[in-house]
Amino acid sequence: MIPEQVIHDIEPAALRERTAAYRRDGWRLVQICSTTLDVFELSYSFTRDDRFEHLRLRLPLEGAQVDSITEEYFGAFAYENEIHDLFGIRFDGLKLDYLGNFFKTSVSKPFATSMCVVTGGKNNG
Amino acid sequence: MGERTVIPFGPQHPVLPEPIHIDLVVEDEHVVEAIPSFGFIHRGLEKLVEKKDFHEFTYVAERVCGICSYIHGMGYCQAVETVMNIQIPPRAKWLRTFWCELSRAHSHLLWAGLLADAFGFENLFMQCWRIRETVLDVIEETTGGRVIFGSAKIGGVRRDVDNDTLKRCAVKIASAAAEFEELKKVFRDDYSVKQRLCGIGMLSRDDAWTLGAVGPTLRGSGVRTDTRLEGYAAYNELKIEPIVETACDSYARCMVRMHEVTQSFDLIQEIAARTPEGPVFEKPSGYPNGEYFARLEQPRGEVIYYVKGNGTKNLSRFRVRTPTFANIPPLLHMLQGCELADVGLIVLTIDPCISCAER
Amino acid sequence: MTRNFLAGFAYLLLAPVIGALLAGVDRRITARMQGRRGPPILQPVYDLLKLMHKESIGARRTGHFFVLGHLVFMMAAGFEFFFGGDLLIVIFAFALSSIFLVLGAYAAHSPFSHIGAERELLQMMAAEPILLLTAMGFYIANGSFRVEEISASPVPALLWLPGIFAALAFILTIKLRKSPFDLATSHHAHQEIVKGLTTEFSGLSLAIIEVTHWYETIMLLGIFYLFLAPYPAAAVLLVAVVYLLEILLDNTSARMKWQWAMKSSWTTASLLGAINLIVVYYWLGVQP
Amino acid sequence: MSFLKRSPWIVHYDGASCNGCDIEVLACLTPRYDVERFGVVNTGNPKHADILLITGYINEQSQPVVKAIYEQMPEPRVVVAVGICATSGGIFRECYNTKGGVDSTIPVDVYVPGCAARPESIIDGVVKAIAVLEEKHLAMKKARAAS
Repeated sequence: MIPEQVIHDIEPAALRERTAAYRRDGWRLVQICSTTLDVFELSYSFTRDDRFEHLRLRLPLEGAQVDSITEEYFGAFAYENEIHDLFGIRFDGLKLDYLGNFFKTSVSKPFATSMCVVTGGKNNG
Repeated sequence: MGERTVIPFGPQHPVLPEPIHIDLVVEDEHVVEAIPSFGFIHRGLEKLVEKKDFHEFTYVAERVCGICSYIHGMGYCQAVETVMNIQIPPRAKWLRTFWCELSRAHSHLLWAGLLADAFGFENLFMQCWRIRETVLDVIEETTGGRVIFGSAKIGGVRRDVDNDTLKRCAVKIASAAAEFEELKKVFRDDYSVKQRLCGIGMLSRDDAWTLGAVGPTLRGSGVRTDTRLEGYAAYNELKIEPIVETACDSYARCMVRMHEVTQSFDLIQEIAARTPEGPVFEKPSGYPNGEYFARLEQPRGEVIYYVKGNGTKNLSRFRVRTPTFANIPPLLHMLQGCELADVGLIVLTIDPCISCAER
Repeated sequence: MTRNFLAGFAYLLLAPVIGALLAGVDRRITARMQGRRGPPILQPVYDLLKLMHKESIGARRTGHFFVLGHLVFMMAAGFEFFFGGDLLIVIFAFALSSIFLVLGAYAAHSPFSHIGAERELLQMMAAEPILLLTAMGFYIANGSFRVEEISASPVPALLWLPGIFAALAFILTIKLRKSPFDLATSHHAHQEIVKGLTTEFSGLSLAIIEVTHWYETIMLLGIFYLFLAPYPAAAVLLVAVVYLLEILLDNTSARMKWQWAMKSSWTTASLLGAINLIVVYYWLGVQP
Repeated sequence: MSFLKRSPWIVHYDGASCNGCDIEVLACLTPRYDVERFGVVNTGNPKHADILLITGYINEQSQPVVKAIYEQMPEPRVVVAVGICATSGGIFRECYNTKGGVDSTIPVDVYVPGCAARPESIIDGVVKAIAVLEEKHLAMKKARAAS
């Protein structure tokens, strides 16, 4: 059956440690997803057997910065570079850094602001 | 010889019709380093949720990619339906599964053709695409489209297919399946094909898992996994055994897809026979409020749709993590140290869909 | 002597025509094998005439010079062959012609054409030993390198040289640029180095390369004819069968890598060609 | 009469499409549609091509690539925009990364509608392109005679 989705809320500082634990237990990194609300909401998804879990952390819109998990999961570089280019979140210790050239967009950091945020969002669509 | 040259692969390249650019640092014909760059096709369609309402967005979701288009539309619908707590009618579930499997069959045949073209076997390319046309006929007969179906809809499917049509389609698929078995033999046994595929692009089980490979790329490295086992749509009523190969090379990945086409053809027959009667659409009411990660199995592997609604007609976030995006790190790993002649081939063995990956 | 000159000039005039028709038939048969209708038989002629109208860009002056050299030496090789001249001169002129094409590809600034040129050199290395063995075979069997004398011999060379014949058929695939040996450049550009050798040529230069290829094809088929020269009808049939087999092979195999191309052609050369040569040498040595 | 119309060679570039039109362009080569009947060859090499088929719209990063391919093609040359994205931006028109249709970057001679464009309409577009090619050839000839 479709597994239940467990979301663990964590502090940004605990990210590396929790990720390393998943890696040790043989989980696969499924994706990293970022959402712009009144904060940036980052979700790291992991899977093993028929389980599907997420780590959720929140970052401020201004000067968002978080540790890279490319040490644990090298494949995360694609997600992290993408989030850097689209959202403007900085990842410290990124092992394969495109320095903002992963996606060249005509608007810089297009996802950094959301027009749909109910509180304080500017709707010009 | 012996000196290093940089050979550009793409964005305009006959082997891969899609724009991906890889700088290949080559010594003689040995690839020392492969540096990809992306963004030639980045549209930013996820941002469109802010401009289109969530019903309308189904059509945008279908155009994430034109090859696995239907599954994108359906996955989006499935995610929204879960958020809105809608139970779709059983017949709609079965029809969705029917189209999913048709998508898989046509996508794999397309891929097989491109692979054959990449190793210079033009005749095989033509034969793969010839059989694929039969699958496209069935798709056209049941949805009206050839590559973009436009059949997904939140709350069910856009149009019903009567049972006679389903039966007629099953007959067509049976004839395509018979022709395909002949074709499969060539991929499985032909000396020159095996020369080009066996032992090329090795991806060990551990590397595949930790680099985050999905779909046939992961199954070709010996991991038993298939998101269809989770039983979305009508898959909980169908018996699915993931196809696993353990050789970890291009040949293994090729054989996984070959067997999956057979599996899909069988499933299509079964679905055509077992689809229950009933309505195909239930009108949803209200707006989505909440979030959900939907996981589906695309032809290229596991795909994730994330939907977050805030109770208005526009979603606050739609994100799709496509299988190709997840397969890029394993691809870089495989390209290291390969032969120049194998580059196109290895890139193709992950079945890249750059349009999916960059959205 | 007049007859020889006539034959030589007939080659210069007719080889492109027959070569074009043959290429057209080839494309048609290939299409039919792939379940398609295929282009008109005269398609290669249309392609050629179109290319002559197109603007020539990319290639530099030196490039044009090399392409011209490619054509002239190919014509010289073919002329010498149909004139009835020395087989060794034919092979040397032929090799020179290929070298000109390689130089032309090197003159362009493109990694694709450079790699194509490298691969072409490797393929020449693969093919050249068998061409030389063929010449030696004809010499041992007939006591002469002259095509005139070989074709006048009452005993067909095929009788003495079946191994060499097979080895030559093997490298014909290389020279015709068909799978599994379409490494340096192929008729349909779906490979990792685009069009390889010919990537950087366009317009008239490309047209000249195409015509040279037709000259080349006809001359090579001429060598096959030589194996059954005493029986013209059978010889033509033999040539047709060989060409059909090439098309069949092209449609039933993948493109191989250069390592495999080298290994397989040298093995063929030594196994079929050299053994054949040694056997014939001793056999004829005992009862000349 | 020129031979351009009997031997149109095409090169295909995927601007930024969803792939739908691309696979339909490829489908044109395969047994059911077989454009080689008309002498059409998919060369994959802009230097050998007469007709450029572009699918998808143009974005920041693909713009220089499209220009480069166009410039590499020898005269006379024709551009066909395949699919609704290539003609106007289509469903992605409102995306932040869209520059617009192909005509925002290079001149387009033939527009093929459809999402995805069907092989029949693509072939139709190529046939129209051949007529334009012929016109351009005559204009070139005239200009050469005048100079």
